[in-house]
Amino acid sequence: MEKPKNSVLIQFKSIPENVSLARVLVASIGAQFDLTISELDELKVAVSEAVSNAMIHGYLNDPDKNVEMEILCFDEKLIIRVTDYGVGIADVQLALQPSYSTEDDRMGLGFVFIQSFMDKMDVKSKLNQGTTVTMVKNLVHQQES
Amino acid sequence: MEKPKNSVLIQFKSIPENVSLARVLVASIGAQFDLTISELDELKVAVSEAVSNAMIHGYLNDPDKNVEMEILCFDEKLIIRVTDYGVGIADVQLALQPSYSTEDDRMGLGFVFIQSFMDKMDVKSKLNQGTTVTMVKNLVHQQES
Amino acid sequence: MGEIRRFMRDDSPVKVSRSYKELAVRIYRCKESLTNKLGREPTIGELAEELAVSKEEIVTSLEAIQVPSSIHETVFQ
Ligand SMILES: Nc1ncnc2c1ncn2[C@@H]1O[C@H](COP(=O)(O)OP(=O)(O)O)[C@@H](O)[C@H]1O
Ligand SMILES: Nc1ncnc2c1ncn2[C@@H]1O[C@H](COP(=O)(O)OP(=O)(O)O)[C@@H](O)[C@H]1O
Ligand SMILES: [Mg+2]
Ligand SMILES: [Mg+2]
Repeated sequence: MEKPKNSVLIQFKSIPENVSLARVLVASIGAQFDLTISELDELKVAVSEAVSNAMIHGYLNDPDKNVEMEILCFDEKLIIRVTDYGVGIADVQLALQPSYSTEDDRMGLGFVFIQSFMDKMDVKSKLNQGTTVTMVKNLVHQQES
Repeated sequence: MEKPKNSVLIQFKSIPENVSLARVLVASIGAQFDLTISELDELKVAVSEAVSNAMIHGYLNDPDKNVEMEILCFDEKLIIRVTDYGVGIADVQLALQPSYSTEDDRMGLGFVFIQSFMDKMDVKSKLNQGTTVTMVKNLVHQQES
Repeated sequence: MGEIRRFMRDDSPVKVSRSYKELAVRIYRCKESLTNKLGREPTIGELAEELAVSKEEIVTSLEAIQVPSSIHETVFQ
């Protein structure tokens, strides 16, 4: 693979404050690429969904577990990878279905949001080993107006 | 040592954009503790100085080297640790002297700023192995008015 | 899928940098008026509440408008 222009790896505790931290981090990367406000909001939503899934589902809200996020910046795209070493997903195809959730009170739209806001999503998971969600955002270099 | 309420570990390439990333990260941790803009600015200056020292002096601006930053949050203080695995400092006592710099065009005030904005600073370094700068900021919990 | 995107998105062509600049101006104005009112500098939380934005947005916009001014940046140029 082509060498990234920038790469950042971050590891943080599985607590709700750190969802915001992950959002700020991705926003400040996004600001470097001067996206539009809507594009940046979409990136932030996708990252929030992946990170909160890792905390809520992967780690069952155990604050002592660590979530990892890796951001790779290329000229034409951003790759963001969120990893937990938690319970894993038994059937990924099923988990991706709109409105499927293993918890009654949840909407089951996290993966749907990620897929609609990012250009590519890939989920790798093994039971009791954890889950990695890889998201790709293409950077369309628009003309300055 | 008492268990931190939050801990974040980040690793990033030694490029100038990532000084801003480190700043924004520490500011967003500071915001969780509801500091003022001036207090955030002081934290950001201290972190900028430590991180840019790692890049400029430790890694001689080699963009492929990685800088590490660890942030530990306790009720009463923040501990921020910046590490590089670069050239190291031959004589730490000397390096800490105000206006001492190994480069002609620099002011040699980085460590002075860190010491004046943070409550504690400690520098551990070994030639050709690298440098770790540990900074502590006490969190004074103000009375609500 | 495209539906959600169309639904959520206002498709404004405004760049992030401009919106952060505008927010930063409001933050500094608000900081001044709150400082006068409280007799001390407001916290980020107080600013966020007054401006009805998240702390997160305040932090990001303050950093985004940062002019390269610190000592280190001159060396990289
Ligand atoms: N990191 C993860 N670890 C374990 N299970 C996960 C993870 N992420 C998602 N899942 C599973 O996939 C389902 C669907 O996720 P999602 O679309 O985000 O909906 P929701 O979070 O509302 O349940 C979750 O209910 C959960 O069972
Ligand atoms: N991470 C580091 N690795 C190697 N040398 C360092 C590092 N940090 C600081 N130094 C040394 O300490 C000196 C003083 O640092 P500082 O007070 O920040 O001043 P300046 O960066 O302007 O030279 C530097 O000139 C350099 O020789
Ligand atoms: Mg979800
Ligand atoms: Mg310096």
